[in-house]
Amino acid sequence: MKKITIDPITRLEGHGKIEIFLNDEGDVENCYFQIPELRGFEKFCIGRPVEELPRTVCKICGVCPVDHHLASAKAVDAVYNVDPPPAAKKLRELYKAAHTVHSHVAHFYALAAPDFVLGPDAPAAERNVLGLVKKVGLEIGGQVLAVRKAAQRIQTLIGGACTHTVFCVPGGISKPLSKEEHSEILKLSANFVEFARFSLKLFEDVVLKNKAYVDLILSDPYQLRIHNLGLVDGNNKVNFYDGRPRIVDVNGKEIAKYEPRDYYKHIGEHVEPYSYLKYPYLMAKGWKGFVEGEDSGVYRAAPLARLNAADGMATPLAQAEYEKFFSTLKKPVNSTLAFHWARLVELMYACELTVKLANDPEILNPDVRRLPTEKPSEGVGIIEASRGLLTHHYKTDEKGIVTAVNLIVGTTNNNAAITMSIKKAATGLIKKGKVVSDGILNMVEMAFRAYDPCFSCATHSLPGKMPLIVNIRGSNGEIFQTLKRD
Amino acid sequence: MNYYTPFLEVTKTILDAGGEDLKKCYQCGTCTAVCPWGSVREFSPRYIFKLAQHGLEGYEGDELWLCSTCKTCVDRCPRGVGIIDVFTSMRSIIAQTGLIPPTLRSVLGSINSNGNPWAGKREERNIWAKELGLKNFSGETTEYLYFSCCAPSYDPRTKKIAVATARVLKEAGVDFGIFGKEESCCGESIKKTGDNTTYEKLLNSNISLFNSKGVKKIIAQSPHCLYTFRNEYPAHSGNYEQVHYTQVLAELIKGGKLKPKKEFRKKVTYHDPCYLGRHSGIYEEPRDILKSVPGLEFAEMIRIKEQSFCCGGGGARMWMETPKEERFGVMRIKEALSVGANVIATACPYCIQMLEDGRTALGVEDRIEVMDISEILSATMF
Amino acid sequence: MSKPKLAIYWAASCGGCDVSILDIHEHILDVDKAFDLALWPVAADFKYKDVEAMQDGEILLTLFNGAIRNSENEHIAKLLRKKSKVLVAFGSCAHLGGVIGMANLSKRDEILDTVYNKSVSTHNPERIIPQTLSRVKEGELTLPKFYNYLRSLDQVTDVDYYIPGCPPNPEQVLAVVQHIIAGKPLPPKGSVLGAGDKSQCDECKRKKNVKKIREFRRIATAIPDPEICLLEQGFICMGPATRSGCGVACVNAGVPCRGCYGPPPNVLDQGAKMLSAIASVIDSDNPDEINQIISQVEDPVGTFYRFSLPTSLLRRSNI
Amino acid sequence: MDKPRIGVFICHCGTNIAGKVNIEEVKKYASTLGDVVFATDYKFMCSDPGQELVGKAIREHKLNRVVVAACSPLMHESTFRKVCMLAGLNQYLFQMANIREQCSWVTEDPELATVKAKAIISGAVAKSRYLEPLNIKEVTINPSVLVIGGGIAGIQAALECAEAGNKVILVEKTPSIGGHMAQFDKTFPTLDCSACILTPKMTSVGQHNNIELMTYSEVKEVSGYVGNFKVKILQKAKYVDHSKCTGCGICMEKCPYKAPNEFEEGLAQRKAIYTPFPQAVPNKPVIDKETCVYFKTGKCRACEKFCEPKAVNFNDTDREIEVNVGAIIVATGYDLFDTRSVSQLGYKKYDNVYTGLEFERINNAAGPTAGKIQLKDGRTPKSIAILHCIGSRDKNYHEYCSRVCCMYALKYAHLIKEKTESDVYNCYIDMRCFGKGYEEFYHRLTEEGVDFIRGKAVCVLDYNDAKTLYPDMVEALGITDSEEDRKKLFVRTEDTLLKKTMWLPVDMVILCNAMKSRSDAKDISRLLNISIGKDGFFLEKHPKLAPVSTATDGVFLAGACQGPKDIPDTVAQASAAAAAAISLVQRNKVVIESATAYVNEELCSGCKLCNDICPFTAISFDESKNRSVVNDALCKGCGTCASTCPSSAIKANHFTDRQIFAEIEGLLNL
Repeated sequence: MKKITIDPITRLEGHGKIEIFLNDEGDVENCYFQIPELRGFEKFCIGRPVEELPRTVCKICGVCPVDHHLASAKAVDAVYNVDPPPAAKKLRELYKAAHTVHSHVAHFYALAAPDFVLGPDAPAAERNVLGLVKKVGLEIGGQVLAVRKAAQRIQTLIGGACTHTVFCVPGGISKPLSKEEHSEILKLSANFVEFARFSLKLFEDVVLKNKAYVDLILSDPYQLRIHNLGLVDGNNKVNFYDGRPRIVDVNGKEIAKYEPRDYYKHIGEHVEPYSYLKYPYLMAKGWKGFVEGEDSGVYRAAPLARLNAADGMATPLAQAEYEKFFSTLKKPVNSTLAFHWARLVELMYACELTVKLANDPEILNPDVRRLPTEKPSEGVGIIEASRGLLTHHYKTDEKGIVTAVNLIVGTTNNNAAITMSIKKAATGLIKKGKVVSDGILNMVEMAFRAYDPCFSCATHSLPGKMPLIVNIRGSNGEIFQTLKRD
Repeated sequence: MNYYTPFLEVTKTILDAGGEDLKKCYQCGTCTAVCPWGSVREFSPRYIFKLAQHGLEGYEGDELWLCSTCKTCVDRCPRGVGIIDVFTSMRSIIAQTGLIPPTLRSVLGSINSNGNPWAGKREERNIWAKELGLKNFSGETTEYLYFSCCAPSYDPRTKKIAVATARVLKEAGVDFGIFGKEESCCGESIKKTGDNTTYEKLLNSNISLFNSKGVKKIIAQSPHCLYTFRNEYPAHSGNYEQVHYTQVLAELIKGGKLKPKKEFRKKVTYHDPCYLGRHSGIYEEPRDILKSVPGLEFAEMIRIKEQSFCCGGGGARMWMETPKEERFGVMRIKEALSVGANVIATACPYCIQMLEDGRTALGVEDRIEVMDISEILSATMF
Repeated sequence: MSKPKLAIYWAASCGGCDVSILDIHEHILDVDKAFDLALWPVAADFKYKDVEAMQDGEILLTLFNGAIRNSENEHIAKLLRKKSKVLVAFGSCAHLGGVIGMANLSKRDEILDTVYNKSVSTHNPERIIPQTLSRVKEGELTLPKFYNYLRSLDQVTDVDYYIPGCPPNPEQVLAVVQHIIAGKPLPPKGSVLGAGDKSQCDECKRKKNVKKIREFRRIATAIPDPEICLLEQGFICMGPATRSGCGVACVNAGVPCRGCYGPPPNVLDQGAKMLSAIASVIDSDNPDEINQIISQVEDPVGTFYRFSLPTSLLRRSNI
Repeated sequence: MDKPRIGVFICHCGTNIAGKVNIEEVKKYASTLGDVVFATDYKFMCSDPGQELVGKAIREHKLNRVVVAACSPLMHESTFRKVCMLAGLNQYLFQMANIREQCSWVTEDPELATVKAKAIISGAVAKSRYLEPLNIKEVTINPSVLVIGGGIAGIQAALECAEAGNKVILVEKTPSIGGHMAQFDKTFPTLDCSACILTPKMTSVGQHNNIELMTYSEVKEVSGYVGNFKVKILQKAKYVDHSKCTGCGICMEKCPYKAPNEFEEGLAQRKAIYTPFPQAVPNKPVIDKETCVYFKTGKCRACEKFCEPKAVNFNDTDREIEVNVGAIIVATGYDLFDTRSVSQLGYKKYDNVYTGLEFERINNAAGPTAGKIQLKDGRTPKSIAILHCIGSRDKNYHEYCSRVCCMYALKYAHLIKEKTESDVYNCYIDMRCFGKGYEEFYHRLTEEGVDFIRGKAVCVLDYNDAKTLYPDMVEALGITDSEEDRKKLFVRTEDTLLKKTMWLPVDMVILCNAMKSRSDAKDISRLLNISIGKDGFFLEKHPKLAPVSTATDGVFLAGACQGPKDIPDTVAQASAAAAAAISLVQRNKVVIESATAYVNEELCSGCKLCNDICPFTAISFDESKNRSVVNDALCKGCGTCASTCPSSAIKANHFTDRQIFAEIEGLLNL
């Protein structure tokens, strides 16, 4: 038996690693996706005052710290049983919307678009954001950077610091928005919607009008029939900040909609000895391994799953795009590569939401804090991170000192799904020991990049490639072929 | 001709047995001069200490057993000598040789076989509570353990005070239960005899019982039990919240949850038990209770609170013979009579017995009554 | 003429440091112009072998972020040291151990037990714990060894410079990068780059008075006055014992500094220094009252050593 | 700095060190330590030959660091610093390693002591590598002296200083100087009349050109440093202009309102406008605002009407003045133990139970009874018990021996015997008669028929209580119910020599209560940065070698504020304090500590954490530069600020972090 190691493929908490085992015929026997790193937040957050957690757990991920900060803040509100005043809530939501804009733009233009705009077969050295800029024109390239910068700036104005943010405190936020900050936000967000429209147009022109791409999207190696998880509001519309998680099965039927505090009744986590990252699954189905179909316990999170799990979008332009999405691809959509389109639908929503909230006079209300009055005890906070549902669960003693922490973070939701997508891609592409070198690597990579796993965000902005090495080893472990993509 | 020279090995034995403080004594005589025995006979703790400091013979005589552990001397000692501890450690050395007063031997025997010093059967321990319908203590359902002390179980006089207390507590709605035959003597007096082996047996037996039944809070009838729960049990992993019943009742009266109803038209004085007062610092609660009783006229004696005069029943004196003219109880009754009281109230089973004894010895049964605080309260309630 | 080589590496970190390098926005192109990127796993090809094949000292500059949590981290740290002329510990984790250094309060097994056994949502009846070597039916899979204790970069190898912060302020990063690109001389080895030479208080605009603390308060249950020094108000702010450079971001956002920029120059142990300072200004002569006031500090280690536990004087008792 | 060349000198201190520590082994070890180029030992390193040996080695071996392993720095640091200086080495390049107090004296096992000595020397050597030379600093000195307190200690100190030609400011809280001594009748053991020997001194103070007397005044604030103190003094409103007042006394005669007389211990009364006693200095009255009815009702002004020189001024106000002095002598005296807290002794409960000072007034010819020893009802007592050790030598009150009580008890016994026929009982624990002529006085008293009972008196009962509680005793002692007997007091004690419990039926009881520290001692200690011992009295710098100095340079102690003292000791100490102050202020210049702290401007962020923690108020804040500043002259180098400064911007010279960490590492590096 041969073993192919893709090590490292970058990481979530550390480096991701793929091991592909080939059977004696040279076909893919099995595939393992490993996360070799652990930092232990669940342990060392114990003993800390709970209000310090939002600014501590954001260090789980420097790419989506905002999501951790907000999920944590909501958990802490729940621990103290305090509801922030409207202005605080709206500013948190605005902050989150701006972050989504920033994150989705970065992912689409830096990661996804080069594959489509330049083509999967384009020379690797060009298949990056710089190549993209060359192809679509400097002006647009500049706009991409400008929107990302603007979204980042909006976050800094609201939250004080942009990467590891600190502004959420129990029952609200630490500072009201000043008039000057507000007018800057209005200016910064002015062309967001226009930019989202442009991005969708670009996707339509480049991808949807290209049959080869549509075929690729619908091709078998990129299909994965598993369930969907996403946060929805009272009208079952996609919501990033508030609401209840909804689970919709492979056929588009609702399995459950739960209160955040009941999350553990619906989501379980499975442990494998070869990865430090756990495998969440649906409690209703149980852990049945890496299998597809109605009985599978595996689900997906993030844009595609969110759209599948919802009945629509809460803003008009996004709703129109939502309808277009599902009229083109039948609901529920099981194609992994459709994530990119779904992400752009969400980008529109995030842009509309940013503008809407930025124009809401309430956000200038200086009353941004309710002091907790009740004894702290236990709370769960859930939000949608760009990369999937984020669940933070804290318990404290009477003084608000943390006694237990449980976390199910964005990309973790997709751990099993990613494993399966990679296996599918590999199985479809490696036959009889024949290895198509660069092609395989990029195809395999496309399979998990679609999930926007945390470890891939913001990459490719420099001349460079996805770091993939595939070692094909003999059964005694010696490398007899090394594939590098460079 | 006797030739004296210090025999410091003996001294060291005493120090090792817990009498460390012996070294601090500078022979001022305060202890002797404040000792209640000084009112009836010559007795100089200071002199015993001097002998012990030198390890000389004489300290181990009968006088060693006089101390009633009333603590007056300890509180007044300018050198801070724990005089009771020194006496106890000297007694324990004697106890090891078996040379303890004969009356105490039968007490220790009873403790060993029955778990109480009164030679009563273990099965009859909760006989006093038979008709009261009290519930058995269980940590899950009951807040307080009521610890009645051994005396009420086997002594007809003190039985009444346990009954009175239990009735009043019940009336006030206090959630409490009792153990009955499983529990043993708290061990306070036994420790003072110096028999540490027996004492530790009692202590461990009670602590394992309490812990297994989930005891958290104890209401003690006797200040001696209270003292032991408070000062001795914690070091042996017996950690409970302990209160004296007068504290509970005073609190209930203060909070309006208990109201003495009937008038009690008598002139009452109050005798501070040493173990409630000096040993535990509880002076006001019993007085507060008495002052809340309608119709009751309260009068203080001369020696009160910190200066209170011992009844003579502590330090295992309860089981030793004292000549009639030397009984402290007699003197205390006289003092009560001098302020015109027709009731002397107190809050300790030992004091009750010693004062009753004093009353009889003086033949003044018609002039003065001895009553426990709980009995007075009970009389105004039922 | 070939360009000098630049390497950027992440060990046990969150990626925030890399984001802060990206957050120099358009200036990233200057970096591209000036350097050949030898290694940047977050953004570019990553080849252990290529690095191993390089000559010692071939890389001019390595910005190393993240702490040393496992065997792989340590291996790469040593490898990069050998291959780099200048090795920079970049960000709190590499510099001091970082937030994740608080994990040193627990042993390895306790951490694993919490994550894989005690979590309410985890169903692990066989009590499976990830292993460095595990057998699956197709063969063997390996994972790096998760160490008992986390270490900073300079605890495993020699470090030339430090750039502090969690994450480092992009403007400060840019200034350092431009300084290097311009070929200006670097300060003595061991210096901290990309930060100020004083404590946070120097840049803090809040009004400061003589400090006398009678009560410690928590942001959870009190709202600080926005104009006055937080410490004076009883909110423990690590600003006085923290190097300047971030622009007092947290304090300006209305919450106390937690010390990610590490100790100011000359300070050996950030937490100990702050403890010592706070102990000095407790406004009481009465030991009982002092104890009562001090007991209001609920989480001393998490407060004073949020970012620097592994490199503090306390660390020795751990090993 | 050159490469360190360290010399290590190990002292035997006779057998003090060598008896425990293996010197040879330690010396061998020391010579192996890095940078040590010379190591030797000597019997007494502090002796002349020892010092020469060090000096010679510095020159011969070109040593630039010197470590002497001997006793404590307090003992001999200055000795060896001088040796270094003479040998041309900056004195701050010297380091002491204490292997006596910290090692040989406290470690029992010789082997362990040797190991410990090595560790201590290793630490000192490691630290010495980082020692830096420091410059010697001098400041000029203000020649004036402030004396706080106008009792005999303050009077003596003020006169000594004034006689030496220095200007003295004497501040006294009450309207007159004189203190407790003015209240005494006779003084033991010579039985001099207290007033006769005190009043001339008081007058001298009042008239001395060099003494500025500020009565009815209090020190409010002290800043500055040795040689240059700034003192704020509050002069309370006297309502009498002393520059106009002639002291005729008519005002006091005419004043209709009275208050208890403090000087008479409340046994008599005084007027609202008063001088405390006839010989008061200044002998001019003040108005007690609390008692004066004018201040309450706006009516009366009798004193004003009768005052011819128009000295009464109801508009007078408190004033604060500032003075500059070079040295301060604290002579604030003592309070007496409040005997009410020993309730069983019957003070204030029964008549005829008096404190020592009350009896002093009763016995004083100028006192309320004109010196006649009498009972409350005017009878002459037939028996008196004097009870020793009231509130002293007692864990429940004060553990210390009050030192003067035995002697004043004997004095009372003598005076009683001299003036009456009364029996006198002294209940004592130990007689402590240690001073010159004291034992002889005790001897004399035993011959005067005073009865001594060795045993502490534990309670005092009156007739009624005794009769109730101990009827047998009352009867046995032959006490009748005659009017006279019914006024008896009963004192109980054990005669420990007889092993008998005693009852003493007496007419009067005198409680010899302890001297204790003044109730405002804490305020004074804060004002002057001087320490208080656990007995409550001010702490001298060293009990033997610096008994009048304090931890604050330039502040000296005189009299009972430092501990219970009799008059001869007080006067002696006051003279010593004066001498110390004079020798300081007449030096013109004083060398101040160079091992001080300084703020590194480059690093200070202006957080102000250090601003209020300096025990010597040496730190101020420079708003313009936004940084803190240490005043060199005030700084004592204690290091509090250096350890406070959260950004290590404050460096304590001679105790830098680098030096201390090197020392710790050296200690651990065995």
